[in-house]
Amino acid sequence: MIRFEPDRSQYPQPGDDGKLEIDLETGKYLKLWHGPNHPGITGNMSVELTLCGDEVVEGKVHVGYLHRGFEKLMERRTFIQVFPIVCRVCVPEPDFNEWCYAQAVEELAGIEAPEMAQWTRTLILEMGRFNSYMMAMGGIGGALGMGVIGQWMTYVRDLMLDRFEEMTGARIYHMFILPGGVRGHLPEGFAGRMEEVLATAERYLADVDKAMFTNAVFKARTKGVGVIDPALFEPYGVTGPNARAGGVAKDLRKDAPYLVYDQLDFEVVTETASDIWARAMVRRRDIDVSIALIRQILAKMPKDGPVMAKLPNVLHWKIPRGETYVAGESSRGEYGYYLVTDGSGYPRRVNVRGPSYTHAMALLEHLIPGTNIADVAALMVSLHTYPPEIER
Amino acid sequence: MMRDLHDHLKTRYRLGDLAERRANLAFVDVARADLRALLVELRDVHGFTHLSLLTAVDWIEEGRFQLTYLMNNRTANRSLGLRVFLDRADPVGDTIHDLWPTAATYQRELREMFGIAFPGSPRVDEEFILEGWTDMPPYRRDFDTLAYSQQTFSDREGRETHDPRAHMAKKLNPEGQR
Amino acid sequence: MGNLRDVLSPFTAWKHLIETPVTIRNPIGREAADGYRGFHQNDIEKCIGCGSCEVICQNAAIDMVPVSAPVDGDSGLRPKIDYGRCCWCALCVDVCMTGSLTMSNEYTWVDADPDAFRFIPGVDPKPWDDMEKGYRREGARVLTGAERVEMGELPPEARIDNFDEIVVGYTREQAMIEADRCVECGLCVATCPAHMDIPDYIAAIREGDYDLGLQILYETNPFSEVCGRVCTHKCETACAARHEGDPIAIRWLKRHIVDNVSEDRRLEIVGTPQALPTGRKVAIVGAGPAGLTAAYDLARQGHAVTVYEAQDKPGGMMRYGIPEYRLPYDALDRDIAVIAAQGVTIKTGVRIGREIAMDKLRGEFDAVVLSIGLHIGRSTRIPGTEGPGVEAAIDLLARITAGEEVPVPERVVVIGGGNVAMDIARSMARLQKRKHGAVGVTVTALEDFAHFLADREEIEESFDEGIEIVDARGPQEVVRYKSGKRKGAVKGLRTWAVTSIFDGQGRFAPQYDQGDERLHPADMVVEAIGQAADVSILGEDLTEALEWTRGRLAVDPAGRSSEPWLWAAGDAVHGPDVITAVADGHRVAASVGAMLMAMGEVAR
Amino acid sequence: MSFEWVQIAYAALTVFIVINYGLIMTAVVQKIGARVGGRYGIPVWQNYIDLVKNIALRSKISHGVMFYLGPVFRLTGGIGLLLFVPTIYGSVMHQNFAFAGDLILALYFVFFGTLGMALGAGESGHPHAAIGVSRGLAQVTAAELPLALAVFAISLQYQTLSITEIVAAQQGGLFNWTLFTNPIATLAAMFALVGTMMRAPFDVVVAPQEIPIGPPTEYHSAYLALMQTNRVLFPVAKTVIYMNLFFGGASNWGEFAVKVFAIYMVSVLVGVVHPRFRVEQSIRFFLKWGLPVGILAILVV
Repeated sequence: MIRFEPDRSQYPQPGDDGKLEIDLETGKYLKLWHGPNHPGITGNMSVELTLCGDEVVEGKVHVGYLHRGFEKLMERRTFIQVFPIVCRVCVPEPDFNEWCYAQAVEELAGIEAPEMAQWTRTLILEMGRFNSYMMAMGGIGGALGMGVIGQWMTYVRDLMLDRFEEMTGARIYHMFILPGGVRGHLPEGFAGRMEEVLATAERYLADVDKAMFTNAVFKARTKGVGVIDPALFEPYGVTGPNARAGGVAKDLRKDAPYLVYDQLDFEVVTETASDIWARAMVRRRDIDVSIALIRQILAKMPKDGPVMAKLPNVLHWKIPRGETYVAGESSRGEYGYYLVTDGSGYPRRVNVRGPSYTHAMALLEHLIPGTNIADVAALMVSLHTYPPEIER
Repeated sequence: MMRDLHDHLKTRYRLGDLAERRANLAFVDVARADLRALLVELRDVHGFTHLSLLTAVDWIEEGRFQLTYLMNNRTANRSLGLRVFLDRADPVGDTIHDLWPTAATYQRELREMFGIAFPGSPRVDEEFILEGWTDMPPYRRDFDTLAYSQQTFSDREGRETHDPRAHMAKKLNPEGQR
Repeated sequence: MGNLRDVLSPFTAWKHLIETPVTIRNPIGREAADGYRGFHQNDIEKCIGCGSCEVICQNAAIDMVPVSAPVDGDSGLRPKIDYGRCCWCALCVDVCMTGSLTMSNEYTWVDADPDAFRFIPGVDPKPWDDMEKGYRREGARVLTGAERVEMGELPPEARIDNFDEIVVGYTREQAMIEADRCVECGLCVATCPAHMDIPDYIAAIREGDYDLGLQILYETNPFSEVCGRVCTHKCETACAARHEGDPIAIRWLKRHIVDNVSEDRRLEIVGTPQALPTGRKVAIVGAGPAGLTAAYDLARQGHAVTVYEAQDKPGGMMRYGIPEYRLPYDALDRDIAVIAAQGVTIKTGVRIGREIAMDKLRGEFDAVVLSIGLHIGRSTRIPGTEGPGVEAAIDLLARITAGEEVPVPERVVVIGGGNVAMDIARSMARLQKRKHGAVGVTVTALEDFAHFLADREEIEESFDEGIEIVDARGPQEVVRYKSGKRKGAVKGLRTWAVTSIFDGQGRFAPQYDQGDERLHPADMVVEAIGQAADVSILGEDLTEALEWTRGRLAVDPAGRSSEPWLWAAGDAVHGPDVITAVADGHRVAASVGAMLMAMGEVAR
Repeated sequence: MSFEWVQIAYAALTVFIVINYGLIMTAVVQKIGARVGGRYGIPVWQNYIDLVKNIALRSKISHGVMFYLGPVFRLTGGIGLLLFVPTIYGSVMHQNFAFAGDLILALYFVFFGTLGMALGAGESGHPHAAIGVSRGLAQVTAAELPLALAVFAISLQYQTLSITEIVAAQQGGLFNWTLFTNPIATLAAMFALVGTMMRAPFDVVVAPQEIPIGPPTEYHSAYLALMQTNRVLFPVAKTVIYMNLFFGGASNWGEFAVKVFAIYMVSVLVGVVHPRFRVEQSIRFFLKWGLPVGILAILVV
């Protein structure tokens, strides 16, 4: 059989300073910008690829296309005014921002959200996770040219967005988790309609299992491709499903339970191969966990009760000097807010720790060399990164 | 638990008081010279293998930057935030990209956004997020975003607002009498 | 055979071919969820233009623009929203003090003109104005406190047999919480007769800076001890917080500031006049709030001020009209002490018109301010009011203050529903409790409880103290014993039920249901239906010379009468409460000051 | 067969019918694919809108003559392929320019457009185009191999290089079709069909996720319109060959419409539900599965 192993000696070699010596004049290499406006990129970022044939020898990640200076903007807003902008740090899973920020503020201000709010928050986070995974599933199908998966998942995600809409009043930026609690109760008959969505989702996911995960071509494209050595996890700050795909059974929902996760039954999903397939599979199975969790939450949550703690007048709300870090397990890994207050009515510093910061920068740059250009998109999608978290 | 660790470490490192935020989160001041050794010990001996984040806080009134190294022990689920203070006039940090390669990204961002130098960190001087930025590092407290945007962009025409109190005083009590 | 399955399984996706597609063909017109955050609606009648929406908007998308003329408690401004900036977070809806601002669930709107997307909800008509669906805040607003911090009071049993001050005053913690509720809209400033800088001194409480607070108080009002206790607090009726909750306890917060600044410190902060003595002299007749305020202002301008007071002590109606349990005399004394420290001479026990004639004042002083108050009780003039056992409330109150013996029968009926009626009722109740061990006071008022003139707290506290209040009763006759040992003595008050008080034109013309007649047994009837000024002190010539309107001295807006040297201020010309009198005092002082200044210019 | 001038008019009519058929059929196929994804898909007349819009646009960008000629070559390939193959068997009007050796010419035309495209796109200087071309040529070559072998097999079988004669030989009943007389050759050819229709799993050449959109990256306005025309024409023309060679040809437009659609749908059936192979995976696939079947087909004959 003909082998397609590249001849590594043809590749650029590291110079004395450790940098690759790439001389474009030789005609041996080709620069290719992958993004920022590109169907194969996960959001607005770009990877500057250097190709040798269709093999990538170097990839440099460029971000900044979405930079709105959120962290700085937050410093200019009162504690309540920050609330509407945090969700915009991450489009597909905005609720994590809302929760992390609200929780951090509550910790520093010494407020505790009521129980009803805690359950509702957990529900929202799981719904958000579900949505985020839907995009990831669709994305991995799409990155490999299987648009049908993306269309199905978009539909299912849309159904969940309908639930978000009736619950929070908005589809994407829900702005429902306020510091102090949540904005309201679930609408009448919400659980029933949610069950319909979950049932539809399960039907479509079964189809995904048959069409994508039981698919010779998909397997050929994903198994053994884009492997991350588990030894790289900690140096490169790999968390969440990306680490779980490499056998690391770490999940903050389980390990450091926040909200009401300690009252819920679920298993931490892991795979071992640490390749694109494993990462897709971890997410696929985590959707099932999310679905089960949503059902559990709706069954167990209190039927009524206050949803907001008593807040000081938010128009001149001051929080004593302090700092805290609140993190949770988002669909992509550890998502956290580092909040520093100085006793004034404005945050001194807010730092958003998005999992994409490590996954899409240092890790991706480390993984890209040696891959086929056709696999770059799949590799990126499998890392499930959202650029706004990087540049904030 | 965090307190035990603090007691254990403070015999050999110059540490400040432990500021406990939660049972599994505490912050402590560290002398810059001790940082690297402490990080290595935390990582290799005490299981703090995960660098959750590295960021800076500008205490402009105190004339210093705070670098926060948030170290996490994934097994015990404990986080320790190390605070290192740098002189704001000449902020130079110590690179730890050889301990955590991903730190290079953080350091690049800090260089760009706060103007903190990290000699030896890979590609630290390359533009990270900002392109063609000539103003002061924008995440410093003295960078005024509002002033910047007013210089850079024009306000929408025809916007005018009224303060209720002043408006009523003008309308109801035009002479300004008490 | 796993491989074969991997090849065949994907084709199962084709089963979706026969399913109905799920996409929406035309998204325009899709109805959003019931609670969707779409374009804003504003109930323009409910909105008070407080601007809280503008303050909380993190995008600066809201401008407050004039829509109607400002009135008390409504700035006349309405929010105009720039949808180029709006992020639909609905914080403006959540913070809205009246609940007038809501959101419809309309979110699709196409227009080529960008300026179309900047409009005043509720004023510029839009198709969604009357939509029922859309984002509504769940329950009451939670972003600003809705409930007033309860004020500590002596319990009824502890206060009923004495004249101790009932209101305890806020602690610092309580005051902080109460001050925190203020949204600093400033609607109250226009309503306050003295235009006190209410939001500013409340902010000073939040900052814990009582010195600053006191300084702000003195800029507009030298009677903060008094107003902190007995002000009619019109500001609280204009307070934005009252629409969906309790108004801010502005009066108590004012008192909290003075409570926290010692008398000595107060003198330090207020200081003494910084202006050089002008050599001009002003006489003020009547040491009530208007007169003393004018004295304070004029003294600080460097003029020599002499205040003449007929009673033994200064304070006027504040001292002789308001019972001690509401306003302790030492509190009043502290306010007056600061005024006196400005170099104001207060001559008490000097009745103008008797000891000194007005003409003499005119000769000795550059200007004279008449602030004599309303010290003569009006009578209902119903049959039976002439004779013993019928008293004027204002007289009784003054006599109680002066320490004179007043008749304290077991059963007293008060005619009137205002605060004075409550004051005398409650004072009599205290005296009865002391003397007889039991309270026997009935208050009969023309108004029903829904339109009562007295403050709500007064009514509630009266009830707590065992006073009977019967509303909507029109007094018809003071019934006296026709025979027997007590012949001629008061037997009771006969009243009819009131069906309406005003006629179609809003004139006072009570209508009664004569079938509903009651006799309220009483040994004494007290009339508390209003007061009049004693203008006899002016002397005949002056009275002739001055212009009058409807029995009141005619003055221009600045308080100047038709005689260029004479000003009038206070209840006698503007009625009816301390803060109005203070405002009047300021106004007159400004006018007098301007005149004196002009005189100085001429002299030079 | 003699040449007559009227044939040109007839041929033009054929091209016209086929283009319209292609415009509608590809839209219908799009809608079918959309249905699998749960969508309604585009309106059937969408292709016309796109075409008219692009024709109306003009460009000021110049990449050189070869760049402009690229779409022309491409369209020439499509039209040529169509015109030298009998579209409707037995029809004088739509016999086109079929001749005795047209099978070989047809195979040439299958490549012609791709090569032309390669030249034109290469000139655009866009890296996406360059990579697309190199990958495209590699993949198409591998994908066409089974077809070539299958064609050898049936030309051996029918002892002719004339498509008309091959169609004629299949007349007289369903079981006279090559599909049944030589199923192995048909299978080999179908590999090529699926491999060259620019559908998953063999569409990595134009995969938007990697190098949008491959060779045509820089094409726009009227050039794009030309390419779009070819994009509806070429698959139909290619399918006509398959129809003629393996599925008994068509004796009227109705039969043509049904058969072309059915054959075309084979690639759609696979394409909609699969991700795409990498280039080297595709090549490996054809070498592993297509080539042996093709060789087997020849051996069997």
